[in-house]
Amino acid sequence: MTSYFSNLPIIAILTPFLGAFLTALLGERKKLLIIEKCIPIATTFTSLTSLIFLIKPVLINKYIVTYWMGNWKPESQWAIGIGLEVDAFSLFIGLIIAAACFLSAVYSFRYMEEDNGLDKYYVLFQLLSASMIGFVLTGDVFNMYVMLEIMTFAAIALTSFRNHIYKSVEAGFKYIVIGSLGSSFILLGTALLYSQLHTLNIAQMAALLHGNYTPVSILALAFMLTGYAVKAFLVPCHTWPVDAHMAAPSSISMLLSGIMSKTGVYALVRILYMIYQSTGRPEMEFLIIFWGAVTMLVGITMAVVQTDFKRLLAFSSVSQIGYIMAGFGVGLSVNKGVAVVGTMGGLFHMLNHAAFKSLLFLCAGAVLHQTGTTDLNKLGGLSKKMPYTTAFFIIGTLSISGIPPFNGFVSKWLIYQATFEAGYAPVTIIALIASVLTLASLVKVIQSVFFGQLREEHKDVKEVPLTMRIPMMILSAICIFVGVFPHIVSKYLIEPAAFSIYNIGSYIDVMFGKGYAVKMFKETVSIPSMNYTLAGYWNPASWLILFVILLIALILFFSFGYKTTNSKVVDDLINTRYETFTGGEKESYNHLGENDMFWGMRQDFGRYFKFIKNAHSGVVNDYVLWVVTTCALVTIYLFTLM
Amino acid sequence: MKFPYIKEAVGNIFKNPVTEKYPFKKVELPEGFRGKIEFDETKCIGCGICIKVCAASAITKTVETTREGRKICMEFNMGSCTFCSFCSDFCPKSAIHLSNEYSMIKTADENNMIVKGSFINILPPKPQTAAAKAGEKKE
Amino acid sequence: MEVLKTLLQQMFYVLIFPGFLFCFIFGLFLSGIDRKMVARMQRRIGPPITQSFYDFFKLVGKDHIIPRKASKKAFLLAPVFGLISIVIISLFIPIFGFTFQESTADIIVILYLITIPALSLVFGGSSSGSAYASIGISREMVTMLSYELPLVMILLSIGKKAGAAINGNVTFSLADIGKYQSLYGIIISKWALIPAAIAFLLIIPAEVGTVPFDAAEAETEICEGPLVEYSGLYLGIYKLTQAVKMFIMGSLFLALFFGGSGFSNIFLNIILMIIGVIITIVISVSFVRSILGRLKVEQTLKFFWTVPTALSAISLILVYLKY
Amino acid sequence: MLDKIIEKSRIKSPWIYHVNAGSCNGCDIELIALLGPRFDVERFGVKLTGTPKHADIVFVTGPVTAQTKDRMLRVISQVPDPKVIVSLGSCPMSCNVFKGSYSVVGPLDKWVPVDVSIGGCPPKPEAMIDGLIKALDILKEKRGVK
Repeated sequence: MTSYFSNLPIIAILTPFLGAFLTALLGERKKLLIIEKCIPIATTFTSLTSLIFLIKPVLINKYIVTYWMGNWKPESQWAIGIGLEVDAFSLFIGLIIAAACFLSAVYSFRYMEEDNGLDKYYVLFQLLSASMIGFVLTGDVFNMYVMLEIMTFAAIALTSFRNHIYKSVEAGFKYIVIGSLGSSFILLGTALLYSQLHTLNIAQMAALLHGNYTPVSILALAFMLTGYAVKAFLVPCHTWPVDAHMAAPSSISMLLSGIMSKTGVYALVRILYMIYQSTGRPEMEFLIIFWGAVTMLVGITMAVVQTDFKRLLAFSSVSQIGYIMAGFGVGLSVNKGVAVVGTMGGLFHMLNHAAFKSLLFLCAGAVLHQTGTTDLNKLGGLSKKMPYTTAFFIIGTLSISGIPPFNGFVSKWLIYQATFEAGYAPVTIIALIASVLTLASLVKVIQSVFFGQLREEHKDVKEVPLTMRIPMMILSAICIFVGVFPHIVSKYLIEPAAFSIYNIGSYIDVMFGKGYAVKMFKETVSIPSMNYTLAGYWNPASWLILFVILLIALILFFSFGYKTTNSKVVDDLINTRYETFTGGEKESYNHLGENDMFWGMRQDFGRYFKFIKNAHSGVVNDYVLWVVTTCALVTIYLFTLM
Repeated sequence: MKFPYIKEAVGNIFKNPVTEKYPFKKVELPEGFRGKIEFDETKCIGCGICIKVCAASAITKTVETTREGRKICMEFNMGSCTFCSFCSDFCPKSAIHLSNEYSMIKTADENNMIVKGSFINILPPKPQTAAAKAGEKKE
Repeated sequence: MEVLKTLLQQMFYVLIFPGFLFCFIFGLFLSGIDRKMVARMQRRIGPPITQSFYDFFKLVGKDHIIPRKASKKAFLLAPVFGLISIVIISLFIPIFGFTFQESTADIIVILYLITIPALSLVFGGSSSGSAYASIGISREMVTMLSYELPLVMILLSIGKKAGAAINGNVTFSLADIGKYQSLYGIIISKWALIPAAIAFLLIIPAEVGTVPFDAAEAETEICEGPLVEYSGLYLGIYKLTQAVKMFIMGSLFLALFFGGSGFSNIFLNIILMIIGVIITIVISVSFVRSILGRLKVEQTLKFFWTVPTALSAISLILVYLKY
Repeated sequence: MLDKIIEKSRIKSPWIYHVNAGSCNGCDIELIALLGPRFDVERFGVKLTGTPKHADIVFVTGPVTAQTKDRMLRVISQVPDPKVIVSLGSCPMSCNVFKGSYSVVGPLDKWVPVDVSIGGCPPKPEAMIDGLIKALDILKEKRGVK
């Protein structure tokens, strides 16, 4: 497919790299700062548009765009060069990444103005966005590893960007240790695969690996799984992102938790579905669903007891990744109808999670930008001073906890139905409890940050400047749009992506010419039908109409129906009529701190919470020990069952 | 996990309620109920023992000398009475009696809190001194 | 023309029959009956049946004070959202086979729409800025957490039971459950699901927020919890939402366990549903309210995660084993 | 038409808030006795509310002591209109036996316009019901006729 759009992916990857180089050239001159701020916006915008141009061929006409670096075409059906391969699934994730990077660039235009050394920030930012897009679009395993390394080190440098704060340097150190451990596992896995299959091209690997699993390739799978589990915050190796997001500037922690976890999940799905074709293997399905369920539970139970705003959001994004993994776990099941629902659920939740998690982190950034602290005990009553941020945060909360008109509802429900139909009822129940706990933890945040009593030192807090509000506006608009019209999103975005995940045959044929896959697989690869007899989307559009009709009716009825007489009584400050009722006492400062919210529940599950709390000891060697034990466990599991 | 009163609760549905329909059916009070004070001004001699003995000092006595004698007016403020009935016990002439009247409501327009009673106390003529008596006999 | 007809029909459904007006009247009527029954169980005369109407209209007449510390918009909008979503649920619940809002999966929609009124209470309370309200919120969240688990297991077990017969797989639509019950007899007759029915009856008082589980709105301890700063019209809306919630849970219980096609005539069905709802509410809410005292929040959580969860787990396992 | 309904329902559902301004709890127990099965005032629609913001009728008991004065004033100011203030027993009327004590700051009339005062120490529940009925008539004039 060498028409105009075959070199669009390379444009999407290279422009931010060039931008990074350019900003580095400009250096730290004061008067050039404005240009340095606009370059990342421009580069991320170009990569976003180039990916948008790819939508028509890839998503709608179902082509798979390939691009051989340096035009090194495969010799007699054997890949030599590095190939970029963009199918619907990678484009779907690429679009999310590019859009998020663009919004984060716009957000950090005003968000980073107090910090110095901004040119370094923008260089790293562009490196990060370019490598993420590159990671998603490549069709070559080693190229994925290279992009992964760039992404990890850019993220590490950005986490400890504010190096005058101790906790960001400590988070950076923790991230570099565990991140590089994960990358070394991935490198080990890639090397083993390469030694086994003598090729680095994913399509070729998929073709060669079909059916014949040698012990070496199983070991490689174990290493790859653990490595990418570190990148995708799965439970035993989820400890580094929590500190990294707390310390990183919010525009970066939005990318870290909202988007980078998606790249890890993308790689896991690519390996499991494409390279190892383990769809239909019950033991693989059990491993992934179990891992997802554990991530869900541990992530959210740690989030409920947090006292820091961004740390809480980080833990809740860990638990949301658990949902996505559970969805993709069901995607591996034997019964094709249920598998499709699972994959659709996982994909949809990836999109939704990117949307509402970035929104929540941007609101956290806004609060941090205005008040300088994200400690829940020191904040309160900001809704009067920052009404927009409060409204956006409430939209984010409602969509993350899956309340109907918002986007979380559709994807979570797909996952519930998938896990239940796949026979894993306990996982469905854990999923529902986790979503109620998510709601509880975020209501705790709303109560202690936005409502409640305004503190004196925040008296002069103003609303966030417009350039920071626009990204939030766009993200909440996405949340509402996706929530109200899930059919459209599902038809144009999710179904092609799910189709392409299962469509291994054409993924290979496009790279090595027609019939190669059939020759290798000895039978055509069956692609499950996409028209899943889902329990049917409830059409939220009608729900919305009802909602609007009733709202208008109620407002009309009560505003004209009866005019309350003396609501015009002027509220002068000494008039005690408008004070809140505190048993007649004078209104002393009574802000319910965040830790009193769920003390009741903490009492009941005291042992569990104590165990979890000191399991997260904060000592790096514990975390490293966990990552290594997970690798051991996965290897043992795979060898016994594969 | 013990659930008390299940049988009673179910049983009560079929029994008729014990509520006394007060405003529509008068209540009969036990005898000796200490209600509002009734002051029999004829018996009262204005000795003021009740004032001394009243803890809430609800009783006030006002005296005015009029032509035919001293007009003594005893006022019982039911608003500040504690209904201990000390006054009726100590009253030598048992002029004070606490009746069965329990409903004492004071609103802006009607106020039945004050129980008043007044009588004229004609002083016995002073015993004239022997001379005044003698003088009187002479005329 | 067709669009207009459906729009008008939709308006009728929303505003008149199962929608706002019917919920308004029947909800308040139901809460009047509930107060009367509780009084009669304590051998006192109790308020007239129309007491809740008087309460609501008195509150409409009173003027509302908005405290200085409250954030005004959230404070005023929260009750309206709660009322709207609870009224919209009534569209999803079929009355003996006659469904209004044709949608193929309404159990999970109902499950989530039921959380919105509790959420509106939480947002209203937290935006009122009073200390009592924040304590009330944390109790409300814990209560919501506690009854969500058994409720989900009950719905899953019924979905599995009905689904296995109807389309071989789990169903999440009340219409299918209704069809199943009209074919194979009402679900309560299937002994595998009787524990689930008992568990559902235990959940109704927690969902509605009446005495044994109303630690969130305890008048004595935290002065009506989140509602402490509300007065006048907005308090009336909250009381109306609570009354309508009682009606919703009753009719949901009927639709889930006594569904099937009732009489042919729609009006007889409605009357049958009304009687059924009254009986369910009297048993599960009034009776329990008149004999039990208020539980602490941890006791509520401990209770709900042991007794109803065990009951619904039994019926889930039994349904799994194809009983 | 709505106004007429609201007027009628205002009398049919008076919610009570009980303020104890230093009373000896004699009147408080009698007030709670009203809600019991024997004198069930719920048949008039009466309900005891937890906060002044829900109340129509405020029952004040006890001679206003110095400590409770400003708290009572703050609570009563937080009751939304139309409200009726009813004093129970003779303490609020004239500080009864506590007259002249250093900590009693005089009858309730000094601080708050009292609409209905019910005599008796403690007043008999039937007397309270009479007082309540009179308070309902006042509640009707307070908002309706104006």
